Amino acid sequence: MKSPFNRHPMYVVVHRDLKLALRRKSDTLTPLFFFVIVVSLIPLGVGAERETLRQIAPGILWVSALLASMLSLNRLFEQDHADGTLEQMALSPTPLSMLVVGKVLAHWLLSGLPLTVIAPVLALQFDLPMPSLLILSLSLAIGTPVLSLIGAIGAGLTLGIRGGGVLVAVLVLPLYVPVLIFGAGSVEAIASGLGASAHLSILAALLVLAGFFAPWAATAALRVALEY
Amino acid sequence: MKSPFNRHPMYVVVHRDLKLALRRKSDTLTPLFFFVIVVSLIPLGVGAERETLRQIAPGILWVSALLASMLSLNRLFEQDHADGTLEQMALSPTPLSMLVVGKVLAHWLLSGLPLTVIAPVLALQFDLPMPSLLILSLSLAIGTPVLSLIGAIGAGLTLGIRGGGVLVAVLVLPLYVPVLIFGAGSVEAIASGLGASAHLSILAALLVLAGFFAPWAATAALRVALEY
Amino acid sequence: MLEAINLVGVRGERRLFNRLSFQVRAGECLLVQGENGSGKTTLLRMLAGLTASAEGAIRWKGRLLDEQLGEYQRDMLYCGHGLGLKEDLSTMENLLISAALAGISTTPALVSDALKEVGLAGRESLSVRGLSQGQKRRAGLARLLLQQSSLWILDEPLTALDTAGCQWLVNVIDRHLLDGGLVVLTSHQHLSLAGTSHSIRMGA
Amino acid sequence: MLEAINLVGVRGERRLFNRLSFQVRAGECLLVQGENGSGKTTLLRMLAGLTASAEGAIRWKGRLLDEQLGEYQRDMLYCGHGLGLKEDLSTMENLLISAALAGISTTPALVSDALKEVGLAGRESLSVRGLSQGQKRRAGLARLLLQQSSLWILDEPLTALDTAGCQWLVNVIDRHLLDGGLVVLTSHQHLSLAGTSHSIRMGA
Amino acid sequence: MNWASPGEFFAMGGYSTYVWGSVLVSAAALCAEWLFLRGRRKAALLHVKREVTLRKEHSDETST
Amino acid sequence: MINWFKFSSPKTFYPFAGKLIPWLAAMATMLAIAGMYVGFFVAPTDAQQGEGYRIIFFHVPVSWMSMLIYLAMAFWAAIGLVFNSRLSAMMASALAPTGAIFTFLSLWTGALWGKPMWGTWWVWDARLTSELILLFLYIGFMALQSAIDEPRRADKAGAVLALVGVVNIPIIYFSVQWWNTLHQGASVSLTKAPSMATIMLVGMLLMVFAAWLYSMAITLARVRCIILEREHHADWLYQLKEVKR
Ligand code: HEM
Ligand SMILES: Nc1ncnc2c1ncn2[C@@H]1O[C@H](COP(=O)(O)OP(=O)(O)OP(=O)(O)O)[C@@H](O)[C@H]1O
Ligand SMILES: Nc1ncnc2c1ncn2[C@@H]1O[C@H](COP(=O)(O)OP(=O)(O)OP(=O)(O)O)[C@@H](O)[C@H]1O
Ligand SMILES: [Mg+2]
Ligand SMILES: [Mg+2]
Repeated sequence: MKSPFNRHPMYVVVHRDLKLALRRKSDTLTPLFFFVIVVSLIPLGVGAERETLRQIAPGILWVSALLASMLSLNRLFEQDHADGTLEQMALSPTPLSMLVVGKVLAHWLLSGLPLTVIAPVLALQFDLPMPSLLILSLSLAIGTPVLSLIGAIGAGLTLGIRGGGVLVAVLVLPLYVPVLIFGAGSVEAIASGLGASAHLSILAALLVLAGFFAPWAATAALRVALEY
Repeated sequence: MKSPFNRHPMYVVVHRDLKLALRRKSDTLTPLFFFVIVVSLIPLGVGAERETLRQIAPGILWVSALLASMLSLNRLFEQDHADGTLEQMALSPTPLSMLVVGKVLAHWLLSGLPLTVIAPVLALQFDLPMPSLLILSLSLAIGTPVLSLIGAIGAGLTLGIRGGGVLVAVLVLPLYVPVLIFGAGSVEAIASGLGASAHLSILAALLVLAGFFAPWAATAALRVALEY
Repeated sequence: MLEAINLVGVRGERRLFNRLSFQVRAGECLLVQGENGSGKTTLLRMLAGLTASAEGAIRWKGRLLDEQLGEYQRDMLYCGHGLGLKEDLSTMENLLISAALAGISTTPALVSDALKEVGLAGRESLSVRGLSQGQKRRAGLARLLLQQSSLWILDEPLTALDTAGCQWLVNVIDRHLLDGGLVVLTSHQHLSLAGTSHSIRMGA
Repeated sequence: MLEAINLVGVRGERRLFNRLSFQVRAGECLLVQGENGSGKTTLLRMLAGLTASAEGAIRWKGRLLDEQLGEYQRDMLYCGHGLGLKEDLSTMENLLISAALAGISTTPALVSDALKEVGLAGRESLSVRGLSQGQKRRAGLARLLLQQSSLWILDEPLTALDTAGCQWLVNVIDRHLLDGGLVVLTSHQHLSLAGTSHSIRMGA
Repeated sequence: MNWASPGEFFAMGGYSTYVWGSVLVSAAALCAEWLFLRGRRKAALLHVKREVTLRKEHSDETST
Repeated sequence: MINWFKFSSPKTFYPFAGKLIPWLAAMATMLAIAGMYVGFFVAPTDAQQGEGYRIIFFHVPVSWMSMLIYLAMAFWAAIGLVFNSRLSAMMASALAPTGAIFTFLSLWTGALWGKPMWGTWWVWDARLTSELILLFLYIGFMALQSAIDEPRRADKAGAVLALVGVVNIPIIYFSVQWWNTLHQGASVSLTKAPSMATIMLVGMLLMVFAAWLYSMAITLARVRCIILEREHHADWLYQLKEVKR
């Protein structure tokens, strides 16, 4: 058995979380499935006018992605907190923030990545043209990691708090809004003939910003949660 | 302390479910909060064009209501199943289907009713005119009980099955579609100058139908789940 | 040497202990005793660096914990009420992961030996969910054998262990003390250690 | 009277016990002993009606369990490894809810008295997360005082309790036996009950 | 002075809803904040006073 | 030199704040009266907006305060987190409700201004949206703190959130420059001459200072409240005359 266990602890965390998710298949599929459902229901409710559908498609896809990512947040640290693994992670000689990055990465691989992959397929029902599809995938690929990163802060802050489920939404959604605006905006921009590169570079800037600060904030939140 | 335990068993079920929900305020607020967020996020994603917003408003509001109602389904029987209350209910001299009606009623009071009340306020963001607001409330008032009733069947069927969360969505959503179409349709009809009464009467017919058959089907599903 | 100076434990508005000081030298065991809720776990979590003390300081090998957190965490092993085992994974997987997180390289063969020693031979690939309560505890304690830490902080390690299990643990601790290790320990049961042990009573 | 006839405990491919039979009469205590993983918890869960036995039968007051599940569940109280307390809720809320689910009407005053007796006075409104391990166990055991069940099935109830707590539990069990109650119990620690008690050894 | 009559002042050149709506709601919100805070302070003081009497009773008990 | 450490203990801070509050409140009232006098009776009618522009005397002060209070809150929260000082954390908690109220008022007065000027109550433009986010951040901060029973944990968790939310403030402020929006740009800046009539500016600044002093007064009052709530077991409280009475 070639073991991956002498690798870097961050790798171990990602590997473990993926393995656990695959053991419980429903957990893995929930965000993806939720995404597909929401996106497919909306044309039914809104009516089938092609022009309208095409116009609202980026917004709908992005909002659904955001909700799907958020709904899987409460499972990010909860389990580890309950069974004492979080303590072990905090006591590991590897800095906790590195391990947090590992957990965020795993969360993204299980929620953001599948959405990014499936989104263009779903977008076909909205009759989006090719360049829009491309930009949609690209914006999701850059934007969903930001969602996971910001989400980790919310999940850390609400860890082990009464009513954490709603609270995490209250805390995290305002911070998601810029991602939503620039993500959906990029697709709209390309559709209306303007270039999407301005929007995409802002998204990328958000990613860099979140990549720097979110692990730190989430780690601080986790340490606070562990202390009490 | 005046105890409600000498009243009709159905009343007791409703009362207990409401009390349990109020204990955990977050549980009570989740569907409502989810609804508010989804409805407010969509204009951010879709862009601010007034005409488009007004056009998609009924569909968006209805899809969000449907999702909010569905997301609270998995808690309908799960807790009772886990702690053995469901067994006791099955063994009660009152017919199980009556108690199921009680549980569905409680679910509606906690999910459908708040949505119906808050929806017109949210619809203001979309600049809907007065008659549309009225029909929206009316259609939600008739339609959301149907969602709870149909949901109970799905919740019963997936009880105690691993990965029930996704499964319940797969089972229930196809059945929700007619409600969505006629619910959103009624508002669109009034907005485009046609009367909404045809749509609303179909919704009412769905309610009667579901009111007759859903408790029976849900009870059968529960008995199956209890057997194993 | 582990040294605690004037530690203060506060939870909510309750002051659990006040100005607590002690020293644990190499080869010594400190037994923390006290009633339920007297603050033993709180103290042990402070020593592990999980909770901060309102006042006072903790020194390890003469230096403050905060100055050497990474090193200290390599030297120290904390085993609390939560076992840190994932129910969905097998014992083998769990131990390999926790060793990796602790920055220690192991092989499945070594883990297998440790599991054999704690009496879980033949259950390496069973998922932890299937283990009995005592077997879970034993799997958690197998970390003592895998990680070469010099300071052990054990919060009620005897919980759920049967008589043979308790005896085994006592022997392991004695061996560790003989090797110059340090142990801080709580227990409501009586422990007959061969090595040097002091005890402090909380909440007295 | 509780009667077990030819019970068989199988987990995975492992046969934990085979054709186990015994009787517990009113006022008697059955002590189930055995090593870690010998099948004590499995047996107790069978008696509580949570797991089915592959063969054999369990009778309560002469009738099969399956025929009278509702009644039996009203007569019986099971206290397992999991305490059934929600960490987010206060002890008071937890006990009120578990009583309501057991179909028993209580008042906050009664619960408060019970909490006082188990040594949690003044902690009624603290959320269970804030309690120490032993205090959690005590909060779980407060159910013994609130629910007037005649059969108690207790899986390692002494876990995490301090000496005073153990003594208190022994007294409560003795009182229950004197009142004509029945107790089935596991423990790795020694229990000095005054009442009649038999014991069986698992895995022997 | 801008206004010929009080009526003109209150009419605000046709913008009365908007201007007075802003003024009144702002004033109301700040007053409400102040009132809530007074209530909170009263409750807090009551709590402290109760603690004082409790302590007094306690010390009386132990001294006798 | 003032001994700052002395004032950072609740015991000395409590009476000190008590003495300050009446003065601050009185000055706030006077400034507000003066500001409203200037705003309604001295400042002339606007050429384009008619009398409707007078909302400016409320909208701008509350909008500025909403952002400023957030910065102050984040500052105290950071001090509380780094130096573990209780009083700073209390300051942060005390600022949040006032900030939320000012944010709400900014949205409210803005909406009431928007209807006559833009023809709509609300648009999803950058300034308006980011101000709404600010309201959600305040609400989130308060919700988080009230969901946590342990005061110290509430302080620390709140501090992390407050610091994360600081990114929103520059977004609000510069949104009108970064995106072309309906909302108008800053007309007051330190570097350039103000682009509005001097007398309007005077009225507006009077109202700004009134709002500033009001915020200080009510925050200090709330800090005193929080001290009473959190330290209700501390001996020094029992010597206070409002407790003895
Ligand atoms: C809900 C809607 C609105 C919101 C949330 C809002 C928000 C803000 C904020 C945060 C500021 C302070 C930032 C700064 O000074 O640059 C501000 C200033 C200002 N707003 Fe608004 N605003 C709204 C609507 C309006 C409308 C409809 C108008 C007028 C047509 C308006 C006119 C102004 C003016 C003149 C300033 C002062 C700018 C300066 O002098 O620096 N606002 N607003
Ligand atoms: N918010 C709070 N307010 C008041 N008391 C609290 C709060 N949180 C925790 N406590 C108390 O702090 C103590 C924590 O004790 P700790 O867990 O350290 O006990 P212990 O000695 O390990 O007990 P055990 O033997 O039961 O494990 C308990 O008495 C608990 O009730
Ligand atoms: N799938 C499986 N395959 C093989 N063995 C299993 C499986 N699932 C559980 N077991 C074994 O079944 C036994 C369950 O024992 P049980 O929990 O009843 O023990 P116990 O007597 O309560 O022990 P303890 O004193 O540790 O609580 C354990 O030995 C466990 O390893
Ligand atoms: Mg403890
Ligand atoms: Mg067991």
